[in-house]
Amino acid sequence: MSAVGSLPFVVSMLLVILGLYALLFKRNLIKMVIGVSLIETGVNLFLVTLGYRTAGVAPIYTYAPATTVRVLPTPQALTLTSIVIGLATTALLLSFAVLIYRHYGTLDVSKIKELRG
Amino acid sequence: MTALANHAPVLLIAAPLFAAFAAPLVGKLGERVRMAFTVAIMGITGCLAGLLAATLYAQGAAPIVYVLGGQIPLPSGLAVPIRIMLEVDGLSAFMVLLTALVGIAAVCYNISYRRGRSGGAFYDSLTFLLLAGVFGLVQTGDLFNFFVFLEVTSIAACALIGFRTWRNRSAEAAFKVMALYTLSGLFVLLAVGLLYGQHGGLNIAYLASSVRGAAIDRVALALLLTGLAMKAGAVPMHMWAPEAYGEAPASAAMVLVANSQASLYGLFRVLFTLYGMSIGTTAIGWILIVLALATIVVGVTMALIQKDIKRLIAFGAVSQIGYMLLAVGVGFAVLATRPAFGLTAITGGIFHMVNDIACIGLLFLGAGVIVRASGTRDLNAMGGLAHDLRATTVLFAIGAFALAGVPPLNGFASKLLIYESTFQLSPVLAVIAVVGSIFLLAVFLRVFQAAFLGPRLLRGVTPVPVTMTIAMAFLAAVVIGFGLFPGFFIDKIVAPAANALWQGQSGYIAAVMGG
Amino acid sequence: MDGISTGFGAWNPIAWSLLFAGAAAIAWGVRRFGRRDCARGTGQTKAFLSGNEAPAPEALHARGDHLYWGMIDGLAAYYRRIRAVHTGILSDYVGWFVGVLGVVLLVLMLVR
Amino acid sequence: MKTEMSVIVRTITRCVYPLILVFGFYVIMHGHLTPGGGFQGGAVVASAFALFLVAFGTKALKGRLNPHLLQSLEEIGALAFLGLAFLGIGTAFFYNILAGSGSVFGGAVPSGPNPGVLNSSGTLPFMNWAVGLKVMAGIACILVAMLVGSRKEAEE
Amino acid sequence: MRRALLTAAFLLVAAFLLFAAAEMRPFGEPAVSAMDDYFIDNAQIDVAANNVVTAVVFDYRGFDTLGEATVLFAAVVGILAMFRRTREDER
Repeated sequence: MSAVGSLPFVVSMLLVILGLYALLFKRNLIKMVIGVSLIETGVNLFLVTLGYRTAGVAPIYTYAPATTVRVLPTPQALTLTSIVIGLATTALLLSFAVLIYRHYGTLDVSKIKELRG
Repeated sequence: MTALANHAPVLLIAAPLFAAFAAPLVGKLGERVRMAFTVAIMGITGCLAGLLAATLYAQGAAPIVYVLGGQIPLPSGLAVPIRIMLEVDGLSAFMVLLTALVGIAAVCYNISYRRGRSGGAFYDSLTFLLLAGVFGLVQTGDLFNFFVFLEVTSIAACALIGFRTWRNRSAEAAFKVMALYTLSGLFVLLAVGLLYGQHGGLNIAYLASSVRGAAIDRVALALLLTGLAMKAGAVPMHMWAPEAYGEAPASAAMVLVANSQASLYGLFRVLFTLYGMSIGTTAIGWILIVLALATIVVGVTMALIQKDIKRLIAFGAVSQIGYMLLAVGVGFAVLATRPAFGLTAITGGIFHMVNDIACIGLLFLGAGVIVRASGTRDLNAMGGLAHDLRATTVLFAIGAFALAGVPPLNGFASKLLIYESTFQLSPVLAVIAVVGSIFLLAVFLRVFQAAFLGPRLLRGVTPVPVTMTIAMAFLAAVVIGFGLFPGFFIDKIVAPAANALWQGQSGYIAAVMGG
Repeated sequence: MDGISTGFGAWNPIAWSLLFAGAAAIAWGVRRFGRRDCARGTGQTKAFLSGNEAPAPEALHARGDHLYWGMIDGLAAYYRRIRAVHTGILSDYVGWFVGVLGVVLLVLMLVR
Repeated sequence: MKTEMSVIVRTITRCVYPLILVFGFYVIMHGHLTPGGGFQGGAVVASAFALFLVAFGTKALKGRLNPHLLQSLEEIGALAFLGLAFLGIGTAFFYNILAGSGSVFGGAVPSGPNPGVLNSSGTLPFMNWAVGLKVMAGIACILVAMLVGSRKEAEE
Repeated sequence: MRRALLTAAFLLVAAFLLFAAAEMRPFGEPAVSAMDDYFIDNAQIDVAANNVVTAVVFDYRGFDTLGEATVLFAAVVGILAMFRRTREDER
C-alpha cells in the first residue's frame, strides 16, 4: 500500500481545473491559450502518473540496475505523443491569435464577436 | 488483389497521408501537375474504399481486423491486445464510403475552385490531411489512436477555416473552433486515461469486454459523450459550427460536415460498442434525444433569420445533425427491450447521414459558386442569378428540396424512417421532427427566391468552371439515385451498419478477443 | 418495384414518381385548352397598383429580408432570447460545454 | 529598433550552439538505447535554432534558415517515416522487418541489463532519424514563420 | 444570474473530476498491467531494443507516432498557410 493513496491523480486533476477556470473567466486570448495548455499539462501529468510502480525504474535495459520492478512504458509513450500534439495545437492557436490581433487590434475575447446571432 | 484487399484498411489511411506529405513537393513542379496528382490519389483512395466495403460485405457480418505491425490480434496466453488495430465493421465501412464520396467531390471541385489562388499546395495538403484523419477516425479500433486522429482532423480543419487570412472573421472563427476542438479532444484524452488506468488496455474491444459501469467508467463516459457531442455540433454546444462551416472555403466546409459526422460515429461507437448495456441505456438515450430536439429546433429557427448565405446553410447543417442524434438516441433508449422500431430508427439515422452529406455538400458547393460568381454573401444583395447560373440553379434546387425532405428525393426516404420510428416511442418527437423539416423547406425557399429568382440584379456575373459543375452534378446524381432506389441502398450498405450498432457488440469483441 | 417499409408505413418512390408524372400530364392537358392570345400585349399583364405607374422590376424583387417577416415578427420574443444566447464570445461557448458536461455527469451518476 | 542581443549573449550562443546540435544528434542516434529518441533530439536541435534566433534576431536569417527549405526537409522526413512504415507491408504495416535479421541494425541484444548494442532494433534507428529530421525542421519552420509573420505586421 | 449558473456548473464539474481522481486505484499500484508487462519482458526479443519506451513508441504503437507526426506536419502547413503572401486579386 503506497503512502500517498491517489493524491497524484488529484493534483493533476487540479491542474486541469485551473486551466478550465482560465478558459472560463479570463478575457485575454493569450491567457486562454495558457489555460488550454494548462489542461494539456494536467492531462499529460495524469497519464504519466498512471504508469508509476512503487520503487520502479525506467524501462530501459542499458546499464540498468538489477532491480526487476520497472514502471509501465505505455503511459510514457502516450504522454510523448500527446505532448507533441499539444505543441502543435498551441503553436496554431498562437498564430491565430497573431492574425486576430492584426485584424482587430485587440486580444480581448469579449470584443472579438463579429460572428454572432 | 486479395493482398490489396487485406491491406485496404491501412492503405486507405496511408494514401491520403502520402498525398498530403507530397503535395507541397509536387506543387513545386507546377499547379497542373499537383492537380493531376491529387486527382489520381483521390481516385486510388475511392477505389480502395469500394474494395474494402466489398470485401466486408462479401464476408458477412464479421468485422475485418487489421493488426498494425503484427499478424495475430491476441498473442497466445495474453488477455490484452498489445498492438494497435484497425477494426472495420458495417458502420465503419459505411462511413468510409461516405468519406470517399465527399473526398472525390471536394477534389474535383478544387481543381478550378483553387486555380490561381495563393497557397494551393497548402490547401490540397490540408484537405488530404483532413480526409486521412476522418478515414482513421472511422476505422481505428484503439481508443488512444482515436484521440490522435481526432486531433489530426481538428488541426487540419482549423487551418482550413482560417485559410482566407485576409478576412478578419476567418481568423476569429479559426481561433474559437480550435480552442473548442482542443478542449473536447483533451477531455476525450482524459477519459482515455481514466479507462486505461482502470482496465490497463486501450483497445476498444478489450475495454468493451471489461467495462462494468463503475463510477470511473461513468465519468469517462460523460467526458467522451460531451466531448464528441460538441465536436459533432449538438445544441447548445453548436455555436462553433456555423462559424466553421460559414467561414471555411466551400469544399472545405463540405469535408468539415463529414468530420462532424465522423465524431458522431465516434459517439455511436462509444455508446453502442464500448459501453453497450453496462450503464442505464434509457437515461443516456433520453440525453441524446433532448440534445437532438434542441439541435433541430434551434438550427432551423436560427437558419431562418440569417443574411449570410453560407452561415444560413451552416445552421441547416447543424439542424440535420439533430435528426441523426434523434434517431440513434431513440434506438439507444430502447436498446434494453429491443422492439422492432428501434432498428428502424437507427437505420433511418444512419441512412440520413449519407443523405445529409450529399445534400449539404451540394448546397455548400452551390453557395461557393454563388459567392464566387456574385462576389457577395449577403442574401439581400442577390437576385436573378438564375439568368446566368442555369445549371447551378437546378442543382441547388435539387439539394435544397432533398434536404428539406421533399419526395421523391433521398431526404424524404430517411426522414420517413425517422418519423415513423420515433413516433412509436413518443409522438412529440415525430411532431417536432416534421415541424423542423417544414421550417427547413421554408428556409430554402427563401434562399432560392432571394438568390436565383427575380430580375437580373447583378451585372458581370463570372461564369462557373466546368469541374465545379461536375462535382455538384456528381452529388446531385447521388441524391437522386438514393432517392429513387432507397430500398436497394438500405439493403446493401445501410442495413449492415445499423445491425453493427443494434446487435454487433458481441461480434466486435469476439473478432479481437476470440471466443 | 423498389421501396422501403418501415413496419408502420411504406414508401415507393418509383410508383410515386409515376403518379406525379401522370398528374402533371393531366394538368398539362388541361392547360392546353387555354387560349394563347389571351391578354398578350394588352395592359392586363402589367402590375396594377391602383392606377399608379408600376416601378421597375428590379425594385419589385422580393429580397431575402422580405420573406417571412411576419412569422419572424410573431416570434420576436423567441428570437430576441435565442440571438442573445449566440454571443460570439468564446468564454460563453466554453461555459455551455461545461454546463452540459455537469448535467451529463449528474445524470450518469444518478442512474443505476 | 534593436534586433539582436548583447555581445555576451551572442558570444555564448556561438560557443553553445554546436554543443547543443551535437547533443541533439546524440539523443537521436541513441534513441533505441538510452532515454530519448527522434522527438526529443529533434526538439533539442530546434531549441538550438531558437537560441540562434533569440540571440541574432531575424536579420541573421537571411540565407541561413529559409522556411521553404525547412518545409521541404520536414516533408522529406515525413515521407521517409511513411516509407519505413511501408517496409513491413509484406507482413503488416509498421512490421519491423529488420529486427533480428542479422542485416543492418539487425543485431540481437542479450536479454536483461546490458551495455547496449548500437547495431540493433531494426528500423527503429531509421525511424528515429526520420522523425528527428521532421521535428527539428518542423519546429524551426514554425519558429521562423511566426517570427517573420509577426515581424512583417509590426513593420506595416 | 448567468455568472452564478456558470460558477455552479464549473464547481460541479470540478467536484466530479476530483471525485474521479480520488476514486482511482492507489498511486504506484497498477490494477491491470498485462500489456505493459508484455512490453517489458518481450521488447528485447521482438524488437531487439534496449529502450522499451522507444520500442513501444515506434514499433508496438508506431501508428500513433505516425498520427503524431501528421499532427505536427498539419500544424506546420497550417502556420505557413496563415503567414503566406496572398494575392490582391483574390481578396
